[in-house]
Amino acid sequence: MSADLAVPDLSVDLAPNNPRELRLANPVIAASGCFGYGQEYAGLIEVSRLGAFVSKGITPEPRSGNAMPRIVETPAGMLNAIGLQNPGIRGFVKKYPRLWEKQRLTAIVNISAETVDDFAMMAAILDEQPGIAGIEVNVSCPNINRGGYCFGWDPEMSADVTRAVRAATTLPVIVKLSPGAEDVVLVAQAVEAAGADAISLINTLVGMAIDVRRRRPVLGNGTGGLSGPAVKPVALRMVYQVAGAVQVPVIGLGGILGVDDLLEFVMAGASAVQVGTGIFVDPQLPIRLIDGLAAWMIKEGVGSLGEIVGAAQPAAVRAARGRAAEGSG
Amino acid sequence: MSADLAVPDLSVDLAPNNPRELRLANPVIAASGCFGYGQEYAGLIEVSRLGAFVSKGITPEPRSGNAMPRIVETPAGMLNAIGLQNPGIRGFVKKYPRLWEKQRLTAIVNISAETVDDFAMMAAILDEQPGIAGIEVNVSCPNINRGGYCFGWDPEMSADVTRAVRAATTLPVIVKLSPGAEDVVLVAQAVEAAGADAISLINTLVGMAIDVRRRRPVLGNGTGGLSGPAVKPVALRMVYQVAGAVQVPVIGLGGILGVDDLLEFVMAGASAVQVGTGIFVDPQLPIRLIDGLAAWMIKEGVGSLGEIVGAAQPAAVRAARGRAAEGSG
Amino acid sequence: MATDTVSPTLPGGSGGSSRLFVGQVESLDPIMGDAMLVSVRVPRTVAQQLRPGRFFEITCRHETTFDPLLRRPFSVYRVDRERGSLVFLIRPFGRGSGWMARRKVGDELDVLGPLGNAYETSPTTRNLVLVAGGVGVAPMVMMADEAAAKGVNVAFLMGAANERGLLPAAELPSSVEYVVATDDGSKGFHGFVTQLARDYVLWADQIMACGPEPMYRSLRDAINPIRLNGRPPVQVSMERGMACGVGACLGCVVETKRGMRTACLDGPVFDLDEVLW
Amino acid sequence: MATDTVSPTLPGGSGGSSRLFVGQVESLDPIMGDAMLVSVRVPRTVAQQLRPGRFFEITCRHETTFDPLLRRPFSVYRVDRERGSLVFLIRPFGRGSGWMARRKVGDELDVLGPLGNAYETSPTTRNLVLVAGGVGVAPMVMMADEAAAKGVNVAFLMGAANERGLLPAAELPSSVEYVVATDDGSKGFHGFVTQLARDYVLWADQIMACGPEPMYRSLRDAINPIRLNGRPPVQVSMERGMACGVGACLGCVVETKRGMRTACLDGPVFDLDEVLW
Ligand SMILES: Cc1cc2nc3c(=O)[nH]c(=O)nc-3n(C[C@H](O)[C@H](O)[C@H](O)COP(=O)(O)OP(=O)(O)OC[C@H]3O[C@@H](n4cnc5c(N)ncnc54)[C@H](O)[C@@H]3O)c2cc1C
Ligand SMILES: Cc1cc2nc3c(=O)[nH]c(=O)nc-3n(C[C@H](O)[C@H](O)[C@H](O)COP(=O)(O)OP(=O)(O)OC[C@H]3O[C@@H](n4cnc5c(N)ncnc54)[C@H](O)[C@@H]3O)c2cc1C
Ligand SMILES: Cc1cc2nc3c(=O)[nH]c(=O)nc-3n(C[C@H](O)[C@H](O)[C@H](O)COP(=O)(O)O)c2cc1C
Ligand SMILES: Cc1cc2nc3c(=O)[nH]c(=O)nc-3n(C[C@H](O)[C@H](O)[C@H](O)COP(=O)(O)O)c2cc1C
Ligand code: FES
Ligand code: FES
Repeated sequence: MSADLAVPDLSVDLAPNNPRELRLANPVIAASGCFGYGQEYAGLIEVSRLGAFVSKGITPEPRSGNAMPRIVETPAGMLNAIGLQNPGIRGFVKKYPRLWEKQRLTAIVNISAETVDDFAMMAAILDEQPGIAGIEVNVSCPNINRGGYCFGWDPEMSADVTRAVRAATTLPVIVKLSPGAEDVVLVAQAVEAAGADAISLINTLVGMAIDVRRRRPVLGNGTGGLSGPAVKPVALRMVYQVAGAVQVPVIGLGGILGVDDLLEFVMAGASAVQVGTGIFVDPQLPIRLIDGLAAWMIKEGVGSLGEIVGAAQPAAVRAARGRAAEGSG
Repeated sequence: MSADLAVPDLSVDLAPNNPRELRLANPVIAASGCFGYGQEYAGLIEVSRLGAFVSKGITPEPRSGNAMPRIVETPAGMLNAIGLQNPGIRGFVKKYPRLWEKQRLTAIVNISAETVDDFAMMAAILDEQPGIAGIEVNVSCPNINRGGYCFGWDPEMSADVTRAVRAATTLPVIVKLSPGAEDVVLVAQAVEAAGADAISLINTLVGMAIDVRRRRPVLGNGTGGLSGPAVKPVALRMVYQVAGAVQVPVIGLGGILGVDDLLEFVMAGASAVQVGTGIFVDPQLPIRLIDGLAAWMIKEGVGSLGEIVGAAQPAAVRAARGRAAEGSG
Repeated sequence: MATDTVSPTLPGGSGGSSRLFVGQVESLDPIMGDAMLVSVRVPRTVAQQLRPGRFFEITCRHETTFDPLLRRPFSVYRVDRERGSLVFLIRPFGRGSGWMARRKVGDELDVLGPLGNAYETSPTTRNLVLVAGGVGVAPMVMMADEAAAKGVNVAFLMGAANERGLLPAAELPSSVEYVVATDDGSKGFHGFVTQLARDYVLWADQIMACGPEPMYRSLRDAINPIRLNGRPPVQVSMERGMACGVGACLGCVVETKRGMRTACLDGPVFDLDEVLW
Repeated sequence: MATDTVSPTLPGGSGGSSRLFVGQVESLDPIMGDAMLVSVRVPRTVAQQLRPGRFFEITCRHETTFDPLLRRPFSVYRVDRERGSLVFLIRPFGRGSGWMARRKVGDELDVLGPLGNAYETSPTTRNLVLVAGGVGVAPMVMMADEAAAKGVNVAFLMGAANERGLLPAAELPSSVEYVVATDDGSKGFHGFVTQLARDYVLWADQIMACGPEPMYRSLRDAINPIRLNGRPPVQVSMERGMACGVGACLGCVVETKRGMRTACLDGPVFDLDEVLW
């Protein structure tokens, strides 16, 4: 953007109700599972420029993940069935929190578990760690084969997890919703009531690909999570619905590959966005988005992000969201 | 395909439990809303070669549909919010049944209503008409703004509709499932128990696009139904799940644009497929699929479709589906 | 109105004459600033029966990608009925039109058409006024060629943002009266082309227009005060996002006094007075 | 093993040296039947530090389409460190490789790399055996160039379905001993290249291979009976579908004796004896 123009205010607080705050310099966040532990892309982009990044999903115990193949390309998207390969919460805390603190990164830890107690246990461990700006609670693990029924499909179960995590830590808590829920709005309202500081959506849609030559599913896990531009229309719709029904900040994601995509999510009601698959396609994407958003705001004479959050919502909702967004910088 | 080889058996009966049968010469069906009333593409392809076609959704009363724009392109897909523009059941029966009988077309009528009684009322009217091979019950109208809650999301409500339609007609009844249901398998099992002769899936996913310049939703209706290659992974997964859980024939659709896509659905457990958006992209697609499937079967030495229905399913399921498929030709 | 909403297969509609075929790009020539004239070799039968206003839906991507998915409708700028070739005027403002403008000589195109109805000149018409806005000039040029050849007197009114956006006079038959307007006054009348139309209303037996929808509204407002009970009749081509192009999806409707009509099958050409704005 | 599953940033891994850049296609030459040698102009720094076995992820679509979405990994066939150019050997069997093979001179490519680790020649190695299967020949050719230049004795064993699929001998340094095998016996040894490898086991100080996974299994079965406690060591390049290419997505793992390892960052080159087959 041209230097002679005032740089607009891109900052946002994603936990306005939490004294610890979750203030980001800009609304662009790298999504969980797509940015490793903040180290892998360090040689390619200035990680410190990101509003924040979310770690790979951490589980109570170490996991070696699913059988290969774990990814397969689909039209304008991809399916993944990584299976939450990670060192487990204890292996994780040994290595990354202090490293992140040293690197001065705004890091959010994505946690995933199969019982409410395990969620709480991990939150308690993270609460004492340095270098962690917030927790993202993954209530949807579509490609983990345990019973298959998903916390995130049920408002009560999602609220239980949120309440337990909320009780276990004073860190900002983001609850990441599953698009598999019958009515994502009910889940959103339930987790808001249960103390979520912010809500992020969407996680992947459960999908499948079949190898016609071998006459069997392509992925080792059978099914996988669909992401990328293909899912953007579904993600936008859900963000639009949820942003119209809750007061806490909403973080939108699903298929963002350019500034226009980011603006669609913001106008749908998102106070910030995450990018996942898009980073694989273009490692520079987060930087392009930050600079492109600033340039667009200057061109359009938009001084702060809050002015356009929910711009595509009905007037009534817009007013409410507008306040929420302004409240969050 | 080369003439010197035996033409494989592509025929299939999609209502093996119904004395009236729903026997198609091949498993390729034009999907509802994408093939009008069987007339619009007559100049471009030999409609009589299709296994069957499904009419635009018919409602109890005439509808003039949603405000424009009604369609918008998305990555590898499209959103539509037509709003069930149609002449209503009475206007419909005046014109098409006799025409179809004259044209010797295998026509399936897609019906859509907002009360169980209206579904039954339309089924009763169609029962007396000539030229109709079957009824497809659309229990999901994602882009009709009436309360928004959808028959197809609830197993009981879907079963009620199925039972009422079943009672009102002896015609083969296909129930078309909504991908919005939390667990599509429960809905499938409920409608099978309620007397559905076959199950088709998926209908469109509810999505949205926002016009960044105008800062408002692109579609006149706000949200729309997502279709095309983008949704194929989700459709395949649902077909795979449903085919593994019911005995009635499953008709798979969602993003089919080529023979490999068709084979993926068949191997996932579909006894037949429908093509919608793909016809807009290539009006010759249904013919390409029929000829391409026959050519593939000859190349692979597959004599009848039943041999590969559910080929990608676990062995146990495969055996069961295999029987069902053979039973249906 | 509601029972009226099923599109009948009209004569001139895509029912009979349209087809799928492969066209081959034979030349590309820049025109009107950033626009491009793309000449495509097509079956002679397609060229021979073609009438101005009808359009073709072209797949604007390589066969190995699914994005952008849908065909793009393009009307015809000029036709060579003997050689069997069509010239499309492409303004590369998006993905499909951009793809078209990037073609190379010899490339093959997946084409569906001709689709839709056409502008209709009545046998009694002596004086014809054509009003073109921007890239909408395409079917107006084809109509000017046809009318001039029949000895009809043609006044061709063209509007553009600036001089660069105007059609070069040499593109029109010499017998045609060519009058231009630019939004910035860089050439011709300083203002909207629809203002120019006023002076021709009483002279004209028929008016035909092609351009963006706002142009039609301003045309209506400019000339209706002068028109006497719907004379002269005005035909306009409605632009709509399209999927099927044959009247099957009902995605491209235009609301008219006689109910919902499809732009692709019943249209794209409508009577100005029939459309509900 | 499980706590072992986080990929450390290894030296030679993409951590430090890799970058995003625009490469320009400078020539395309058919080779080995349906394959294509695509020469790409790149920043000299990229060419200078490049080592055999490392690869680049290239966006194989026009920027205006999202399909196919993911980059495709391609290893390097030959490098010109002075001019700053890389030659890729592309077998057009799918959408991405097909797109690459359709490029024209002057086209720009969106390239990420170099990525992954490299084949390592030990300083003490005098006799090096390279085993190539099909398009896997690419990094073996670069290694042959490098080793021959260092005065190492190289035996280059290549297998293909038939004669057309073989690398022309002229592509290799004259000092290299080139032995071929074809599945159909149309040239050289009639059978798998892995059988040929047997005769070189005792001569070799190191063996390096690149080809499809079944080739590695058959190589193992062919030579292990002759190898003495893991001598000579064997390095193989593992092919995996990839998304990120930098160790972030964990989509490309290889199961090894030391746990899950990523093919893109810890690999693609692994010790044959480390991989769990
Ligand atoms: C009957 C008819 C005749 C036409 N003739 C010509 C012609 O001769 N020359 C020519 O250059 N163009 C013509 N067009 C327009 C053309 O079909 C494309 O719509 C236009 O080129 C934009 O498509 P695109 O893929 O380039 O842009 P896209 O990348 O598809 O779209 C760019 C932006 O514009 C919006 N948009 C694009 N097209 C439409 C639309 N039709 N309706 C609403 N929003 C839209 C998109 O949503 C997007 O936001 C005609 C259209 C019709 C209906
Ligand atoms: C480290 C590395 C180096 C490589 N070097 C070369 C090289 O030098 N030259 C070369 O031609 N190719 C090379 N490849 C392979 C290349 O990256 C592509 O995978 C290959 O060209 C096929 O991609 P495509 O887009 O053409 O096929 P697609 O259209 O993507 O796929 C065609 C079919 O093959 C399947 N498929 C494609 N790629 C893979 C995969 N990697 N794993 C599993 N299934 C797959 C697809 O699922 C699909 O069914 C290399 C791969 C790796 C990992
Ligand atoms: C390879 C991969 C791994 C992922 N792992 C996780 C994870 O561990 N936890 C989580 O909450 N989401 C995970 N996701 C989902 C993404 O964070 C994101 O919600 C989804 O991909 C949609 O965004 P996108 O379209 O920008 O990728 C993963 C996605 C991908 C593609
Ligand atoms: C323009 C359009 C109109 C549709 N109308 C109907 C309808 O009236 N009734 C119905 O059950 N499904 C309708 N559908 C859904 C399709 O029948 C099909 O379920 C869906 O598009 C997925 O298949 P596809 O990806 O092959 O298009 C419509 C789809 C489109 C694109
Ligand atoms: S585009 Fe006109 S009806 Fe489909
Ligand atoms: S491709 Fe190797 S980890 Fe992402």
